[in-house]
Amino acid sequence: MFDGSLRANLVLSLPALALAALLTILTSLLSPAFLTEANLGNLATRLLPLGLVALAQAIVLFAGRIDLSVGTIMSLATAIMALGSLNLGWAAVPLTLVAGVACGLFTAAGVILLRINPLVMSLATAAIVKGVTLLLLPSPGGEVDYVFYELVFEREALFGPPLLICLAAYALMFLLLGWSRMGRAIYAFGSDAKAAFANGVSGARVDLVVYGAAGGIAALAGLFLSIRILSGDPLIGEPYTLDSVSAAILGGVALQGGRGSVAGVLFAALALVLVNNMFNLLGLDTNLQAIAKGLIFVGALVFFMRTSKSEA
Amino acid sequence: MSLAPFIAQLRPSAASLRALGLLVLLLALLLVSSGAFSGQQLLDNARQAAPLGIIVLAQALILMMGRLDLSVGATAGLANVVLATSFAGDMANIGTALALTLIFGLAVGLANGLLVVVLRIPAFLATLAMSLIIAGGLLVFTGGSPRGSIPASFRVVTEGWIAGVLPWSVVVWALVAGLLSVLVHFTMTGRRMLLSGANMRAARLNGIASDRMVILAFMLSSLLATLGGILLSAITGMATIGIADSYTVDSIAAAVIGGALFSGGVFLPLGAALGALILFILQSLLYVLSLPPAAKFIMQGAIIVVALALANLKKER
Amino acid sequence: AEKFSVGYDIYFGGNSWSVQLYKEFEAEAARQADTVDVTYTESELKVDKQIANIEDLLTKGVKAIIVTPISPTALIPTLKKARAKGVKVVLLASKIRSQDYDALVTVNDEDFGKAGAEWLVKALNGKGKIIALNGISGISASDDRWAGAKEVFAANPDIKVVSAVDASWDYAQAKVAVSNLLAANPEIDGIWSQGGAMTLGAIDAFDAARRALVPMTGEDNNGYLKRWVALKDKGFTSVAPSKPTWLGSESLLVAIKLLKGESVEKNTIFPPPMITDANVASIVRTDLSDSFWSNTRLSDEQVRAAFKD
Amino acid sequence: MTEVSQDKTPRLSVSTMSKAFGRNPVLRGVSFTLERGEVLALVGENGAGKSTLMNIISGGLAQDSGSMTLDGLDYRPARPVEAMRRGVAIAHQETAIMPDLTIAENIYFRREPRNALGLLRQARMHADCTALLAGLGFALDPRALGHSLPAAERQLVEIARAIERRPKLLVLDEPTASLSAHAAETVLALMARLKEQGTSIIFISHRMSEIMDAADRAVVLKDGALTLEARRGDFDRDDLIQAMVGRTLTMVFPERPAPSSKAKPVFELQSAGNAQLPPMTLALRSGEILGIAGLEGQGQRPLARALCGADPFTQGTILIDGKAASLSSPAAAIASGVASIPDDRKHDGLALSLPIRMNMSLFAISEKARFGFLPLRAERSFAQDARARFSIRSTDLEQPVGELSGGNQQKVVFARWLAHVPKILVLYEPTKGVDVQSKSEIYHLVGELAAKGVGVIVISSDLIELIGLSDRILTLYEGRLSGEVERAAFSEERIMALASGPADMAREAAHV
Ligand SMILES: Nc1ncnc2c1ncn2[C@@H]1O[C@H](COP(=O)(O)OP(=O)(O)OP(=O)(O)O)[C@@H](O)[C@H]1O
Ligand SMILES: Nc1ncnc2c1ncn2[C@@H]1O[C@H](COP(=O)(O)OP(=O)(O)OP(=O)(O)O)[C@@H](O)[C@H]1O
Ligand SMILES: [Mg+2]
Ligand SMILES: [Mg+2]
Repeated sequence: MFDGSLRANLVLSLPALALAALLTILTSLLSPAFLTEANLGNLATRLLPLGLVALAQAIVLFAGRIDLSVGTIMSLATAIMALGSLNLGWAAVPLTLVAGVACGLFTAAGVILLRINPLVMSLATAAIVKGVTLLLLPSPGGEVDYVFYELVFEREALFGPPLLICLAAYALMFLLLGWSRMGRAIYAFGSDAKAAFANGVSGARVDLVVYGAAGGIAALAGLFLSIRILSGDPLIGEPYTLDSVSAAILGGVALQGGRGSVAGVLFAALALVLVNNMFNLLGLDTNLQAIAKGLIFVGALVFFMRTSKSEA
Repeated sequence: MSLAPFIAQLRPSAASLRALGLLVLLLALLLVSSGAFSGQQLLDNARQAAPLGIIVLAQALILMMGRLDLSVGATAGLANVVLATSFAGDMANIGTALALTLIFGLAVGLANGLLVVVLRIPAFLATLAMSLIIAGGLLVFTGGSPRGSIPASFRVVTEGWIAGVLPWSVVVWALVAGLLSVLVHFTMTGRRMLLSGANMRAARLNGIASDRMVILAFMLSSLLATLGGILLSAITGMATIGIADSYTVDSIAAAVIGGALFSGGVFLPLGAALGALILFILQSLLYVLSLPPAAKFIMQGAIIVVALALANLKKER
Repeated sequence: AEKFSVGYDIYFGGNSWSVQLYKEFEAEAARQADTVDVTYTESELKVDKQIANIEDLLTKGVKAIIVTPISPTALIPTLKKARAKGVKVVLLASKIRSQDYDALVTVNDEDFGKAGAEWLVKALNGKGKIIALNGISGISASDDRWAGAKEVFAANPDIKVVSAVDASWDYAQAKVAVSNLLAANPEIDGIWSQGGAMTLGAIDAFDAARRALVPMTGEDNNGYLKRWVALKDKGFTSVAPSKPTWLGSESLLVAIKLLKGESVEKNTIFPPPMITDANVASIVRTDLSDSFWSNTRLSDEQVRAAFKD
Repeated sequence: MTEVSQDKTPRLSVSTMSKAFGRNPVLRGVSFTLERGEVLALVGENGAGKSTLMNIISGGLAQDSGSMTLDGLDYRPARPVEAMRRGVAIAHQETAIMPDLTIAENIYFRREPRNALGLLRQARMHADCTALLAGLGFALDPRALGHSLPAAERQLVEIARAIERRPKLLVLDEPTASLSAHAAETVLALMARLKEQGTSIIFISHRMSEIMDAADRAVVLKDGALTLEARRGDFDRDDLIQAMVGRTLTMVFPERPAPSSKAKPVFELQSAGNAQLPPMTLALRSGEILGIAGLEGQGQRPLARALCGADPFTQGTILIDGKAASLSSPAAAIASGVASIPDDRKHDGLALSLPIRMNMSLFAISEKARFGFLPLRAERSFAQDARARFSIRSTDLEQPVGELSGGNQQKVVFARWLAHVPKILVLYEPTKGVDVQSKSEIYHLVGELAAKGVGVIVISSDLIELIGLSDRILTLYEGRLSGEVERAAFSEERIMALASGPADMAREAAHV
């Protein structure tokens, strides 16, 4: 079933799996509150936005690109939901997702048509999206229909809607990236863009697909965030940009592209959520938490760089 | 004796000329919108842009090496806290204060260099991790509220004008740019850095101590970021956590507006200076026009897109 | 007697005001060590981290939560859940847009903005061109203070706001902004500022432009008060409304009352204490750090420890 | 009726094809035709425009003017995929192997077998690949990842992929450049088989013997213009060279006196080795050119890397001029007087984004630098001389070296050492992808250096080159020296036998 390069990529996700498992075991041993249904439900709820935005980032990274605008796209999504959900009802959902995809396509257009370095182009998109969001919603507010909340977050259970949505998104991407020609083209392009072009891959199409998908998924993450806070917030998404990169790297995705699997990213996002929960439940010093996260990040870097292909 | 080779090294590049065009356009806008804008005011703007300008030089140097330094903002912020703490408001401490601040800066650069060279972590991530470590360290060390202050007499570095016509900080900025130019274009060390940046493996095989060159570049970068932080401190007179965080992204934007390439091999101090001024004047323009911050972000993004699109379209032809 | 388990979320640890707010709480908790047992979490100004922290405090089983909401709306569902479990919710220094809390302890940011604006209008005899220096759009303290001030200025049509800029409560940004605005405007008669550091930036910008100082509003941080006192002889006039950090201490006292079942005002909204030209000299502490905020219940020793002087 | 007319239309006809990069014309009105089942050899110096022409034919580049027909129909592929759809496949000179995909995934890329749901069938694909490779006679593991492959294997994958597409027209751009003689023969045999099946082939090589063997038709380009088109039998080796360089090249290899056997050894290895290299003993005399031959992957790379200090010797003794020396790093090797030319110029030799000037002047400026400052005037004049001396084709000295053709890039690497005459010169595949004219220039330079007393070690898979250049040839087999032949006894058969390991050596002994 797992054959070819897929197998090699899955191997890269094992360290993140191990880390997530270790944190789970450690916290459940030290805190009786950990394994309660309510806490597990909370964890699933927190995993949803982080997991989705990390997935968005991972897809872009597979193609050897990076998207530093995912966080501001999340903020934009919360703004659109907060302004639109009461008047437009369900129509606000597709509107939000379309806006996210459009942001991604804007980045791709700059990369393709104007040949701007993808990192810089995504920074430019981030600035513009942030500006637009602040125009729409200068300060936190608006209102998201409670109906959405009831649907997604009301039930506090491990296997509630948040976890199922997150797993479904990952499963779908796992299938598309591992078993479709487009997925193979994305990996090939990230692995060596020139070689992929010579073999008939259209770089423009890859950019459109990965940035468009990332924009859409980031908007989805923002959408759930807005439901969770029942409002919009023009700055709420920003910290997620860095977190999405951290989760992807921790999950074994190579910055140079072409390597890693979404499975690793899911485990890594879970591990990041668990670290915070562990510190709070065990009542550990909050300063230590920042240091622990830093150490995990640097540790992952060192670990993956040792096994990395590039020498220089 | 022909001077041609020397002049050739210093010829302003097309990128710098484009940046100059953009700057003139912004200045014209500023003039029209504020009704009054003198050369004096331009110099005054340059005076205040000097910290960013020097940090952009740091970024441009690392971009020349084909890498990225995401810790320049954090490093400048570190300099701000260390300087204020060790000055403790007393000019008598100037020796220790400056020495300590520079040592911290060099240590950051050394650590960056070692992470990149020894542990082979991509510079992008190594310096990102470094900036997180600095931010965490400062919070732990200061408990959120740094103490100390910069004595007023030190603040002449950024407040003072030579004979009332030339600000000190502009002189410092120009001097740093000039020295870097000489380093890169006229010295063996600079050439070795350039070659190491362009192809580390080839440089090593040709007997260049390229690991050392990369470390040196990161140390220079952090040193410049520290210098930027010192100038910034002289402007503010006090310590603030995260004061220079926005400088990281701004330095990248300014450097690429000024013609720096991600693929490395290019060093344009003039372009870098113009890039810094463009961002600064843009900000001024927004203040004067009383535009909301939303406009600032949109214009910043748009300027980056336009500047790079112009550069790339030129290249096509 | 059994101690109450209480959770406190440090909303931010990155500036001296937020640190002092937390230290006031901590000092009060030490005084009440026989009554309460506190668990701390830290949100780093991230809304969803704050939500997660509160959820974790609930999981831990605290009986009361004291929180400074980072967003006026984001916490509502979570706080609703907390109250449904019988946990007391005390909001400290910041409001939410619903009634899902048991007590609010704060100084109204609109009142803060208003107080400064009213003083400025009076100082200018109801006529003049001014600059407004705000914090960060999107952060409620900044938006609310400006909303309060705007109301006052709107009621005085002869006051013209030449420009309202976001300077992030930052000295350097304020200085750059004011420098530019001075260059573009031959006449500026007053500065309304919602932060002391920004007022310092404005003062230095006036100095650099060799323009005479105009009336400016400030804030009660010691560094600003020192400067104000120094400039007073030269005719500088100012006012410092305050959002006192002792709100931190007050919030714990209110929480304890709630836990003991005593009756408590739902909204304890203090008027902003004002420092004026008349009393500034007696309030400034030249022997203490610039970072320190004047309206405090901390002892000098505690202040020195907090700011490591 | 249609059948007959189809048979008569040429497979490919190219007419008045022109292309310029910037102001630099690379192709000038090139026209030729290619029939079905025919092998066309495309010959020309480095930078003559061969790869550019092939890139146009395979959809990687667009021409400025000119037209093509394929089987009589208009043909102007806008992208590589379009060319593939029309039945044109290319094995690039710069192999286009995706490093993170397996060999099978590379070969079947975008042609993967799929199930009813449109999902890829990975296991099936790897099985198909095993069969395909066996049929082609390539010993490759379909599950190996691209980045683990040495150059020769990448080349084979590139060829296999092109053939798997069952093209009507197959373009092979220097397919044999990095192959051992044995593997090259496999490829030539494959070409013969494909030709039988009606495939038309365009074949580019700088090896004259291969061209003379394989070509049904030869087309020669010089500076982007066609200088010869001839059918088999109507041209010989000299005609090709004449058309390529504009004159007959009588002396490809330098005429050199045999080095005195009394000359002192300048360089000795005594049981020197490291983890990848068993201990080895050899001696090189001053002024001697020592060839090292071997099949692909017999320790050439570890030996070359040890000699240049990149993966240093960890045991044994190294003597230079009779004194113990250390080659513990590239810098130490250079300081001890050992110069090396790497085989992989793009990765190990050049800073591609920097100008030719900076790439050439590395040692020249080190010698002339004063107080750490660059001697800019000396640098410029050195670079000008070196460019003229090697006739390097470029717009000017400031052109980024990455824009030069491969052969010209190699000359830039060589030019660097003009400024710094070493004691020992180590050449590893010095003329890979280099045209005859430049080859001849490089060989003469090597000869001159040897005449000055430099000891030269040439590690090469090109036997003709070794035989023409060396005074003595050693053979490598599994990392050990397996034989030694003096100039008087040179013959391809003998060297091949020694290089093929013990079994063949025994057979060889029996024959004698
Ligand atoms: N994309 C490009 N931009 C600029 N110049 C180019 C480009 N591609 C090729 N050239 C130039 O065109 C000329 C022809 O190159 P080409 O690769 O076709 O030569 P070639 O005949 O294949 O040489 P070789 O034998 O070395 O492979 C060279 O001078 C090269 O520098
Ligand atoms: N976009 C480009 N810009 C500049 N130069 C290019 C570009 N694309 C290719 N080149 C250079 O032009 C030349 C032609 O490319 P090609 O792939 O045909 O190589 P080649 O000359 O045949 O190379 P070689 O002989 O190394 O093996 C190469 O040297 C290549 O590096
Ligand atoms: Mg070629
Ligand atoms: Mg070539």
